[in-house]
Amino acid sequence: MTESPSEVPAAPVAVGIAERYGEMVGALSTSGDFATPRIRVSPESWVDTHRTLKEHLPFFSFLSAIHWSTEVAVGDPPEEEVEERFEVFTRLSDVSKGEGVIISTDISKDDPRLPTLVGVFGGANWHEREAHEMFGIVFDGHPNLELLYLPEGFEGYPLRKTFPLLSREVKPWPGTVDVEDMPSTENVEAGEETGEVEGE
Amino acid sequence: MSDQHLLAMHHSEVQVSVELETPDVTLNLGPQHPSTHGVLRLVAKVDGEVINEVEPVIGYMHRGYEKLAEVRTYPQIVALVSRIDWVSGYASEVPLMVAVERLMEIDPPARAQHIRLVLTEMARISSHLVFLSSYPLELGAATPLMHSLRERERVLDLIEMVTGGRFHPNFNRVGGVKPAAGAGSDQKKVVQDLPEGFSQQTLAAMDDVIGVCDDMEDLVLGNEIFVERTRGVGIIPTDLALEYGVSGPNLRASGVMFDIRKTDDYLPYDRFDFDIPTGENGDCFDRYHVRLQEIRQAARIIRQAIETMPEGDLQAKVPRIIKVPKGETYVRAENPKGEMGYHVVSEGGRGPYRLKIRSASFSNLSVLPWLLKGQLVPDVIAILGSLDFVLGDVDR
Amino acid sequence: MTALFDSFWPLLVLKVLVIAAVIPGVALVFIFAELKISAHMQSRIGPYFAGGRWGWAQPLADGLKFMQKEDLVPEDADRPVFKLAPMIVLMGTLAVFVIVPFSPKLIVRDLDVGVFYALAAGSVTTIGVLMAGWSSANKYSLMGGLRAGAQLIAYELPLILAVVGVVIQAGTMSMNGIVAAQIEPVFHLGDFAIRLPFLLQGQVIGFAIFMIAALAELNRTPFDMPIAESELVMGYLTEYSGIRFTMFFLAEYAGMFSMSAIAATLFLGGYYLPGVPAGALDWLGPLILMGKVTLLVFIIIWLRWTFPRLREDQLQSLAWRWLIPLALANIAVTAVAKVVF
Amino acid sequence: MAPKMPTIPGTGLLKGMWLTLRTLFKKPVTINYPKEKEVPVARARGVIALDIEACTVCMLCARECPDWCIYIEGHKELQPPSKPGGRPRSRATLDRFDIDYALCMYCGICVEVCPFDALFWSPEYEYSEGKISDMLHDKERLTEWLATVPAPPPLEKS
Repeated sequence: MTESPSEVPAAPVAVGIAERYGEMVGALSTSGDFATPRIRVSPESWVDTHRTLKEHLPFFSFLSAIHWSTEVAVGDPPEEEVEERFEVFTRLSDVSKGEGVIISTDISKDDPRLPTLVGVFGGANWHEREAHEMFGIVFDGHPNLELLYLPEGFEGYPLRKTFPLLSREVKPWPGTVDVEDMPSTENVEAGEETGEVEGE
Repeated sequence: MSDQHLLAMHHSEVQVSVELETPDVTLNLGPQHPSTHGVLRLVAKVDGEVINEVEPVIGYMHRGYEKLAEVRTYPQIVALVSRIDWVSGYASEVPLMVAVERLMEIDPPARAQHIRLVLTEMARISSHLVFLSSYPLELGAATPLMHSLRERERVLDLIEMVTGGRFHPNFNRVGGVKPAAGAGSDQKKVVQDLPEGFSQQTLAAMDDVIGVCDDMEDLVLGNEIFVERTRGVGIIPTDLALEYGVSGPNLRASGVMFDIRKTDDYLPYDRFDFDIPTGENGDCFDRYHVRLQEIRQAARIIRQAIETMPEGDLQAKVPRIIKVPKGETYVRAENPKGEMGYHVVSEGGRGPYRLKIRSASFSNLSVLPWLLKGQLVPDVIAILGSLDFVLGDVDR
Repeated sequence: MTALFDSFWPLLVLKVLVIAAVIPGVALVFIFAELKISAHMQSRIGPYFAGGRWGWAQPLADGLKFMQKEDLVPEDADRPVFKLAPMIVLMGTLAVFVIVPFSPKLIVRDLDVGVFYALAAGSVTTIGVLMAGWSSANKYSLMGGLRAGAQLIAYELPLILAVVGVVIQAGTMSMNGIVAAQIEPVFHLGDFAIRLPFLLQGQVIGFAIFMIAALAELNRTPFDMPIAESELVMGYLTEYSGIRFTMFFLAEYAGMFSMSAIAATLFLGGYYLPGVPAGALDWLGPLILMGKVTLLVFIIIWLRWTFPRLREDQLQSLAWRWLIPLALANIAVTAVAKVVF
Repeated sequence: MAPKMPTIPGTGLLKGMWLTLRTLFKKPVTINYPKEKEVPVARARGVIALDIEACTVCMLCARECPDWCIYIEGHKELQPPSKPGGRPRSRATLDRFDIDYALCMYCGICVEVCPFDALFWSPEYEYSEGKISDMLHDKERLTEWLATVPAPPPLEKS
């Protein structure tokens, strides 16, 4: 690493980490793309996985979720069609070598439930409350599954892909007026193809 | 008197008043309260001056950045994330850009990396100086505030000199730093490289920053009243810190020698010599001391980086319209407040499909209900301040 | 004319009027001094706007602003008590000036029990603070008021005990008498009479205890827990605004004045300065006393802008474990010395 | 890394007092603002200036703006041919160019993306208003700022 520290760490390192920890917990699959070790486990082994890995990776970084949905109200939809589901993921790491792994599991969209991690990592408390209010995921056994950020009585789950972003709905996009074709259109297209550097 | 003794004494005094069995009073600290740095609210059940139970209420500053990011392009998100932790805006931009670069498999040029590193460390200094200044204010001393903000101003001026913004630099671009911007009708677009005099002024400012660190040691750390107020107060045990995801200086004050700058490679920190200051007891005093030492180390890094600043481009070759290939990555950085990470899920668009922002203050603050139990009201303020959180970083 | 001033009542009224006019004026000067000194201790320039040069009119402008403000009383407040509290605080502070000798003649009443009166009258302010804290119907105010009460009990004792040493040494409780005792030559070097204030006659510890206790009485940093902005917002002052807040504010600085004046009289020789002929004291005395007071006020301001504040239990332990035993020891030593020499 | 602590009790207090006393006699660093002013650096992002001549109503800035705070309207106009006998050319004319500074987050993306260098940063900052609606600067106001755009700072030589 000394010659070119800017280099993105080679994927095999991340794959190795993922495989090592994945083996410990009997992961469904492991991957190390983009220097990010990830292991996928079943919802049933969710708590046990964390309990096992806590010995090696004691630092609880975060817990969050992704709503996978082909139909989206905000942003661009996924490239290919995806099965509608929630992916809950946490990240654990150690505090000596800096190794860390993302643990994820898929739960169904219609009955999003998962046992709570509060018994293993106390810090999961607030993260699970956040995931609960943002995605509507129920964490069974959570001591205090109330709203964290949102005001009382808030309806809907804001981070679900089907939840519209009102600030972008109530105001028309000011860039709609087309006086003439964007003179830069050709440049932009050409730039994209040739990889022209911006503004040099 | 040893710290354990002090602590034991402190707890025994707490014990005495609990035994009086008076009815609890609910005391609302915040959302508008001088010590909560914004809009944190603590609902405390107090018995006299002793806290029996405390429930932090957050969310007054929730701006929904994770949702907003889904409708924005990556360059637009950069302008957004510097508002998460506004005290060290620049530092929040870097890990996001590194994540995008990883997904696009772009290497920023060495000069851009160095500039990022220098500005990140300046953001660290400015953030820690705010802590050095505001923490004594929680304890009733107003003068350290102005002394330390005086030097912070110089650091902010330097950041502004390069980026044009003091708090929200928006200076990172995919593949490097901002290459050019408009500059008047005669000049048109000009390169946004380091302006003349930057290195020299930076070195001078670093001397002054070290100077104010010395002053703070005299004015605050060495002050017997300050020591009395902070020694043995608000101890975070190591295992609890890890379990709650307490990171950064708060974790190091508890004796864990862990610094993402040493283990990860989001910026070329391995080229520079610097130490990781750690504390022994994990109390408020250690948290103050660790941050003060970190400023010295940051100044040391900046000096080395300025002296070894490489030549070259500011930005790697990138397409004019940034589209990120499908993939997921998590990049974290050692921000002044702790571990700041972005989990970017790209589905091939101009913006992310999902952006999970892991902010340090959120986890650091989640340990509060445990930490504040049984403390006195003045200690609550001392502990709260020592965690060095920013509400924007908590709520995002 | 002379006859008029020799009679008791007109003279008393005149003196009271002078005090009522002069003391708040001096308090304004101290407020301005605090603004400027704090600013420069923090590398700031401080007020620079009101009144032109140096912003000298800033305290006046603040006062005028406060007077224009709406008189707010919280709905649940105990109205009569809430309204009475600032007056009691201000009155208690001003009442102390009755016994402060500015010169041998310039004193409202040279009471035989002058010291006793000063300490008693000064304590009345705490009653006002407690009233303010209780009647505001605010939890922060209540806690601030209670802290002030606890502080009073803890610090009134060392304050009184510190003074006892001086009283023993002077052999009188009259303020004029105490100053006179300090004018008395301690010993003679040839023809030259050495006159020393009590501070230099062995009351160093007494002076230190008196000043620490006075800071606690005045609720100044490092003992400002009853106000404690970062903890209790403004403590018992939280709900006060406008003219009532101004009264508290003036009382704070007038209190600094009175405490410093008492300390200067008891320990620093009052209106007397060695080398000044006795005849000149009538008109130089007030200036000399003000000089000493200014020095002490500067130290009080200086401490405030340097130190953080203690915790309530630490303050109590400082008072009971250190100051009171020390003050008692001081009395014992002074008494023994008085008998021996 | 244990901090160095004063050995004699009370010296910590005195050291602090010495520091504040020293500062008392030093020159303050703040200035008397409305009468004296600090000059912002040349790159400071104070206010956006518009060069109407250069603008071609391409809408790129309005589209890239993260806050949607730029409002542009325009129409096409036929220009007389540049050479006698040539074709009359059509040219886009700007009717409206408003920036709502109450919404603007001063990110500078519009200045960066403008392909015709019609937008510039000026370090001017004194344009606060009593009413939030007055924060909307129209194209005349934006053009006025053009005079305040400073020359870019020289770059560091190595």
